[in-house]
Amino acid sequence: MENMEKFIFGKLTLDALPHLWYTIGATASILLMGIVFAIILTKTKLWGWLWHEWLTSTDPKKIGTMYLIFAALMFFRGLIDAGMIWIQQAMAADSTGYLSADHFQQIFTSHGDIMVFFVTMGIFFGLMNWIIPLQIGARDLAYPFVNSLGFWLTVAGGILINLFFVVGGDFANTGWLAPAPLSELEFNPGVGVDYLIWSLQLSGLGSLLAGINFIVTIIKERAPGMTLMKMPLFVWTSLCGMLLIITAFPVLTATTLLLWLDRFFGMHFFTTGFGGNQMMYFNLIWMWGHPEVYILVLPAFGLYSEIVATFSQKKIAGYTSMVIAALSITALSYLVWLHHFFTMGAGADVNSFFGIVTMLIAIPSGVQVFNWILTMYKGKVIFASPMYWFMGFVATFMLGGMTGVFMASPPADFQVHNSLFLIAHFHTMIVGVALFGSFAGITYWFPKIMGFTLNERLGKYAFWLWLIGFFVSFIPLYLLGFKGATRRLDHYAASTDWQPLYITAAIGFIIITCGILMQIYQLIVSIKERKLHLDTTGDPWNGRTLEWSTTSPPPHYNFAVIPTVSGRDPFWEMKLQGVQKGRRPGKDYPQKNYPEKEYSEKEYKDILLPKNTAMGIYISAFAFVFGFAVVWHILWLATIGLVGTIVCVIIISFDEHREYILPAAEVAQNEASIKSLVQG
Amino acid sequence: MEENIKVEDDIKVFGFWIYLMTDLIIFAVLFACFIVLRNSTFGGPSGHELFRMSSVLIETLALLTSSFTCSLAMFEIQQKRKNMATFWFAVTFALGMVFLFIEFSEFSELMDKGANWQRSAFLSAFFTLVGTHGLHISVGLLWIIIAIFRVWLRPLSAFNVCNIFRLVLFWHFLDLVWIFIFTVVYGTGHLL
Amino acid sequence: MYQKTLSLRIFGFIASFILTVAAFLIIIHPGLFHLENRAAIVIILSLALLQFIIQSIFFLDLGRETGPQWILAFFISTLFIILIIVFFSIWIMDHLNYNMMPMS
Amino acid sequence: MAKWQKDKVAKTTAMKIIRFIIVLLVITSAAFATFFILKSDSTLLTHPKGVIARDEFHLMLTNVFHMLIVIVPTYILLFVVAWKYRAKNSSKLDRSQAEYDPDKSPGIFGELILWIIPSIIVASMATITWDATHDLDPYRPLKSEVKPLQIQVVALNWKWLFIYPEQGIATVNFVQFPERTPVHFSLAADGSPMNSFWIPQLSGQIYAMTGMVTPLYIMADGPGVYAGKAAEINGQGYADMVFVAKSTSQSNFDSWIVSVKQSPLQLTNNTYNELLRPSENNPTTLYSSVEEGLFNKVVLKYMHPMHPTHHMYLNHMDSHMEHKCAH
Repeated sequence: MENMEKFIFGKLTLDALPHLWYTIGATASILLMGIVFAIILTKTKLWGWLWHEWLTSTDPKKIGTMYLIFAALMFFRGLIDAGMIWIQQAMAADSTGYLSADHFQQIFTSHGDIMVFFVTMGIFFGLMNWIIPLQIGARDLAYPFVNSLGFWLTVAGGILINLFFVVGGDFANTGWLAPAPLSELEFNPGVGVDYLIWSLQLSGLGSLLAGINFIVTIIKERAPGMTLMKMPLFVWTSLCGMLLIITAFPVLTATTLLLWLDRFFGMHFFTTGFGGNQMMYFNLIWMWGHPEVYILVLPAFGLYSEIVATFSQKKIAGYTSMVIAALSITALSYLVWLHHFFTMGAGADVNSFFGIVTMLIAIPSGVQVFNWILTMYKGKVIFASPMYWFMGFVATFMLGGMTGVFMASPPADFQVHNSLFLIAHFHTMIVGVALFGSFAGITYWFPKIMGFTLNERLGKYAFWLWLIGFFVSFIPLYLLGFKGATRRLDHYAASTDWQPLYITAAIGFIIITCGILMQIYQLIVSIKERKLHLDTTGDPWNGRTLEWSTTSPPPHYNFAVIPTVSGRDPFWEMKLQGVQKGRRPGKDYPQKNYPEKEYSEKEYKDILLPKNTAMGIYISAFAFVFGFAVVWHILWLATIGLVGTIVCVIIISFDEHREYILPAAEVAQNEASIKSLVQG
Repeated sequence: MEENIKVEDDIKVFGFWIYLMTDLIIFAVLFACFIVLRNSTFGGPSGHELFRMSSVLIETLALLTSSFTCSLAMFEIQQKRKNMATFWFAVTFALGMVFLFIEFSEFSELMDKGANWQRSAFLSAFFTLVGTHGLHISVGLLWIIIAIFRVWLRPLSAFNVCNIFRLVLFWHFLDLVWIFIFTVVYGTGHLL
Repeated sequence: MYQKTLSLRIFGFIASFILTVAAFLIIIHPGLFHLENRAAIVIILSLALLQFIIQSIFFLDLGRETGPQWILAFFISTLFIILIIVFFSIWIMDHLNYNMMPMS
Repeated sequence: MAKWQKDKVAKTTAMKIIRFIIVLLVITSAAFATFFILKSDSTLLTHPKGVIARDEFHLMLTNVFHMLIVIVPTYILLFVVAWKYRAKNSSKLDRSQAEYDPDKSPGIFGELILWIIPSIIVASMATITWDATHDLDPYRPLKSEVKPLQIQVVALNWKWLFIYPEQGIATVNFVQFPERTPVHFSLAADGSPMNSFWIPQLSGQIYAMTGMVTPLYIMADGPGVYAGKAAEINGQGYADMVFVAKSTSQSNFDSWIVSVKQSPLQLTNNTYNELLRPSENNPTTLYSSVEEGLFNKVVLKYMHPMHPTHHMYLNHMDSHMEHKCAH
């Protein structure tokens, strides 16, 4: 009987249900939100609309919005983790604080994973889904179905990483990368590490599919006339980011697979005994790790180049060297990963080689900063809130870059490795570059996505709160690093007089939370006053690239007629030639209506658009079931999940007619109605 | 519309090539693991004692011929000759099964000798590398069966021909990986 | 037009067949070509590389695309990545293992 | 302009000036605070007491000065350019349209300069780093005529065990060595995941792993007590895995050895097995004698199954399982 029960339930037992204070709290809040959401939807009978219009949509604009919403939800979860860490560390001088060591270690592990995998990559995939087809003059990504599948796999990974609240009770307490012997069965027999492994596998596969999708779109679906050297810089850096994804994420998939084989089949890749080589895990996981941090950072560089060029009302300075800088960062990021384990003892030759190549990356980053400053030089810089985020970014990026190169020399790294100095460095890079970048991108493209601009005044308040909060919370960490404080400490001796600095850092966190509340308030106010800030011309910032040539939000098919591109800033050239008599360049940008380029009737052609498909959801659901079953060793459920995924894939491979035709007449009629709306 | 389909196929094949590159990188990681762990046998049997080169040769030649017959099948599909294409696909399927059978019997023989994957890191790396390739082969075989159904149940439209073309690419790719498994795993294993 | 591809395939198959058998003979008894182990390994690796190139050209039609050769570009850059993954891992891990060999 | 407009303009400029002063005050006070914190004695990294730590600190300073050559002018340039070329400024000073040049982009020569400046600085930092890494490599023994003191360190689950092979004594969470004599630590771990052995004021950190021996050479300048830490996360008791390193004169060290010899505890196989069981914030314990070749057994245990201590590895596995489930 015992093994029958084991066969049916695997490792799942009754005490996996929530019984700790935080699991009960989390499960209750998740259920509550679910019920409230369901009641609203059933009351307003919007289930059908939600399913047909959004969930099964293959329109990149809708999938982009869903990515942004998903990333925002995950951001709050990561933020709560960060808050609990700060409060625990501020309290824990000579006392164990309000969290046990194990619980504290689970929190910083999930904080790391959620922020890296689901928030930062989620926001950038959202922005890319929205903006890349528009900027390269395409109607859709190369594989619409794969786009929806990639998104839903990331969501499946996101749900699995949060599922331990409801079923299981404990997450991995190993650190965000589950280092080898600690995450093996010998030291971590629980189910937490399996949750981490399989949520990384699912969302890793989702990111890989999205990476392939974007690469093929950027290379094969550009508008006629747009050669590689005429692409906007955001498209260039996103292409570099996607190249990094398709070459780094397979290493992550393989390494987490090996760790899982160690835990599930009892193999000995990284175990302490039986010939296992625990150092190989560090080598492989960081071989993915470093390209991953450049995946987070590169799209932000391209985004800033767009913003600086638009708000300085000038061509980006040194376009070619910006492209060369982005490509050299991409290439160099494969040769540096050992700087994450200088202290392991690989010897002076190996350490100094990797240290010097790490320093080389500072050169292209430096060039990008110089070129941004040169773009502002002799420009007419309008300080809208994206430019505020840009100034905050450059201030923090130079600090982060300096501390990065500081740690590139191995002997210096021997002293600050795994200390709070390192924590401050990578938070400066991720918060300063990627997070400020995503706020700048969202504020800059918000009118294009929603049709009305965000409130500028509140945006600038939010920026100041974020910047001050950032410095108040992370400068003390640099100092704590010099005082010898190592990372991940759940309590410390008061004699080391670290507590005052920990408390200042906690205050900094509170200021950041006020900044986030200000951003939510800004969103509410902007939605309430959207009539006042309507963006009727589709070009609120006097933009330069193609996405501003459509109305905002753009029609379902993006461009009625695919534009031909002649120069680097196609929309700016159109305005110069008076084809689209927008505002004269160089003038400050008061809102002024201007007539669209009139396309005659016969120029409209039939447009092929992808149909909605629910297959992405079904495959991700089966993959989620497989992941859950494998985590809990329920073999029959795992086979169902696997077989279901394979059957769905076979079905979709036989589905030949995935596109419908939008007749030219309907396109012309739609364009006419838009024009009348703009003129009206 | 004709030109549009040609572009459509190009994009699908290009995307599939990039997927093959990511799969190649997964195999590269497994190779790196195998080479690093080649000597950590933890007192257990080493490659030299375990591998019987005769069955490995038969496996390799079977996979090589199946790769060739697969390209013949594609050649027949392009000629629109359905039954010849099905014949060659059946031969490819048979050779693939021979390959899997030999590999499976080698694994079970190792298990009987007690050299299973829990015995040492070297054996873990060996079983994972050759096992993952074996898994890819079984996915390929399943795809061949579906391709045969596709040839008979669906018209040979550009969409279906492109799907079969990607199957042939996948099968050739598996043979490419097996060349290095044959040389690095079995070759150096037997020699050192 | 398809006749040409058929002859390519046949040539590719025969060449690979010969290379495989040659590598097998070297593995079975390296003495035959009076090679000691180290040299034998270098030879069979180069035979494998040659077969890899032949099969990618004759079976996978690498490099025969219309317009810019994107597939070839991705293929070669992935080979670089694979070289980095394999050789740097070996270089690092050998240094680590050598440095940490227990003295006694 | 009407009077009230003048006052309004005066008020806003006054507001601006006040705000600017506040910002200046905040930044200067922050700079002073940072300076004092770095100066205070409890900041370990800026008060090196060991030969290696001092060289590493000097390397840090040279690196920072190298980078400041680029970072400071860029910061200044950033704010000056942003301030000078802001849109409001152009209309107020009614600079002619010539100043605004939308297609101004540095030519090839301008671009090259942007690449060359950081390359020069990185080149010089690279050469410094190459030599420093080879000098401060943990594998390189310290040049000194005094015979180095051998100490074997075993990282256990959440405590440090120090074995003095020549003196035949062992201690837990406390290590003492004479000043100005090179100390050769050989580090290993047992029953514990990857650990990092770090005495911030004496030298950089190095990992301690099972089945491997990593060396570390340190030499204290003078007598003193230094905090020692574990820098790599290894489970629940990670925060308590701290130890005290003490350097005294040679005579004090010899008398300390004699006093440890009197301690009742002996480090035999079974007391070592007791130590292997996971435990948190262990008090300093002294062992008067150590079983012969214990350190080698600990290392070889993970290397080869035939080794006698292999059974220790197996039963340790289950003891750890109980601990985890019992918790």
